[in-house]
Amino acid sequence: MSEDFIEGPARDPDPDAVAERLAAEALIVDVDGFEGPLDVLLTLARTQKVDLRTISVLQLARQYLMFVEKARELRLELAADYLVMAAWLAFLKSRLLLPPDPEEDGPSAEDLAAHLAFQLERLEAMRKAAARLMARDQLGRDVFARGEPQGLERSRRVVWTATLLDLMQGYARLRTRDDFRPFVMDRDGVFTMEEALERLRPLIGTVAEWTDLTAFLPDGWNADPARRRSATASTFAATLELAKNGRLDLRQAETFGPITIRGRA
Amino acid sequence: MTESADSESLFEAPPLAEQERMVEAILFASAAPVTVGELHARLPHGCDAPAALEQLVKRYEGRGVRVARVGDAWAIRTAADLAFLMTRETVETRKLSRAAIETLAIVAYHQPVTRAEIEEIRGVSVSKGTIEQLLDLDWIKLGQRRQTPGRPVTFVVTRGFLDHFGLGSPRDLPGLKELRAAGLLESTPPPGDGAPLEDAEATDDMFERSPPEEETDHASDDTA
Amino acid sequence: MTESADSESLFEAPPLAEQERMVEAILFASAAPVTVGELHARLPHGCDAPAALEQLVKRYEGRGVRVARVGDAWAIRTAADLAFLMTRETVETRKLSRAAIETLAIVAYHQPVTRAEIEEIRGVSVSKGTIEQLLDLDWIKLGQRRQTPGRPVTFVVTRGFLDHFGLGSPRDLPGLKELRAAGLLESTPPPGDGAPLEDAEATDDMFERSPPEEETDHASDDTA
Repeated sequence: MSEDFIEGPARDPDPDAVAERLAAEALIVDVDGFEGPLDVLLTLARTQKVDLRTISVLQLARQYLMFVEKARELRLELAADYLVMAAWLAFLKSRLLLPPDPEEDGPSAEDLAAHLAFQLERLEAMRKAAARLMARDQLGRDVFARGEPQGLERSRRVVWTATLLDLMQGYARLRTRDDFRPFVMDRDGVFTMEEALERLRPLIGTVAEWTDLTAFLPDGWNADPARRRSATASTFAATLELAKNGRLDLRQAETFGPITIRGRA
Repeated sequence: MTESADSESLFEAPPLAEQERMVEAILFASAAPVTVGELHARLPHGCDAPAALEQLVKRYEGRGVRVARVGDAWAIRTAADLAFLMTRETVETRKLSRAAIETLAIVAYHQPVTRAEIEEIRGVSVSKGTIEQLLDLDWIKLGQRRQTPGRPVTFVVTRGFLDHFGLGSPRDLPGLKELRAAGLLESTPPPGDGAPLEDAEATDDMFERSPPEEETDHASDDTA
Repeated sequence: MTESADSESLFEAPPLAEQERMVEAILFASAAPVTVGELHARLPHGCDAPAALEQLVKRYEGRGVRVARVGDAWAIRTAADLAFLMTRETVETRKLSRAAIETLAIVAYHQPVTRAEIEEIRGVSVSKGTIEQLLDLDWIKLGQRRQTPGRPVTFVVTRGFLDHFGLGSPRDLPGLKELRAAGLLESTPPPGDGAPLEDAEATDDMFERSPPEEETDHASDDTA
């Protein structure tokens, strides 16, 4: 018989076994191309050339176990999940072959087989759907968007506002500030010490005789009492400063008496 | 140019033909689909974007470009039969791996779908790079979390996906109806959680050893 | 999809209506205006691009977009009257800064007034930006040059200023007496003297926040 020529254990005299064995060998060649056991099972299921709904899970289990066995013979490293699937299928196979044990809990072998068939059918369906999706007219390949989009310009416009009240308040604020100025600005009646110093410095060198301080008040500061008071005070302060510097001598004969000054040579 | 609330109520909406022109201008100016909401925001007050769109779609039927619906948005796209003229515009896209293509299809047909469900369907774990690539392409996005233990995130397809594959809505996915009718879009947990079926014997060996020709009839081969 | 050189000679050029569709799609998808030469290079053999363009231009007459000549090339452009749809203008209303309001007030009450005079009244230097802003707003303009050394420019308020503030003429500005009567000339800052503005203008208005006592510093500068 033909299967005698095939290496490895020949358990099944069924001519299908030859095809299975060949399929298993074919799978081994590109095992790296498979995405896991389910992918391998789906490929194996296709060799049954039937609607996936009517697939023989027992046959599938045999095919898969043969595939794993073949891989072992060739000392091919299979990922762990392939071996887990092999163990599970071996279990399923034995359950399917044995008469059901009424004592046993858990899902029946048929339920498990049905679910595996469903999984394969669903995976197959998704692969077909993916292929149909990719076959659609795709944007940038078959169908094109506007090449020179104009887009939406966003412009921001700022509107500045001010009311007449703002304006009035602003001006009022300025004028209010001006109202404070007289307190510090009314300098008409103030003769500063700096001014007095400036006035006395060039004069003092020429004063050889004792001279009354009031004689040194600037012109026009004598009439108005307020102005005279300011000028006198500042001139007196200036003479103290100059006396400190050794520029003049300062004398007052009696309390509230007239103050006289004389320059130092 | 923006109208104040007052002027909006003072002026009537432009005639529909004029609205159609406006929608036309807006769609032409944008490379990305424009939602009906965005259209209303840009059109003068009182415009009826859906009515204008309907007219515009008709106007462009059979033209070199067409007005395409993309989910809740609209875009102008070149007619697919003229793709051969567009070699210059063709964008060389990175070839998607089989894993990415399958994952995309699973998200599209099963959405919202969790990563665990994708893995259950494909029978292998989904690499992080695959999900990332699809997120990068703006073809899938995160949906709402599933209200199950662990509250896993779900994935759904985007408007960009619909736009890329020329789909008006996820309902327009090819073969969706057939897949649903066949029960292939249901999330069926593997057996084992619930109690075993009592009438397990009735379906005994339905896949077993029969010649392929006879296997098409599910009910007839109960004997073993 | 592209036709080989052989088939080009075997098949006749597509009908003009079809050529028009093709030109439409090419212009739409192209990232830059397309010349007639480029059109001929891309269209099937035997096409008449100028004729197809002419039909297309006519077809888009009065539409929301138009087929426009750009130099020696052609492109699809938004109709000029719909340009307003392409910009989204956001209008932001902001209150004029205190520096600007005070400067404006000084120009209004003292016009024609030089920059130096404004600075003297405000007690701080006037930033260039403030003057420019008021000029931009068309609320002040240059008056005649002052016939003094240096011939400094003067500023006066504009018609736009009067319109904005609802004044018939600059003489309609409330006088100091009215300001006082309105309670605006009290030494305490009037209500609504915006605190939020102050930080923004700290640099320009350094004296504004100082207590009155410290104003002696700048006031004394004015004497002599």
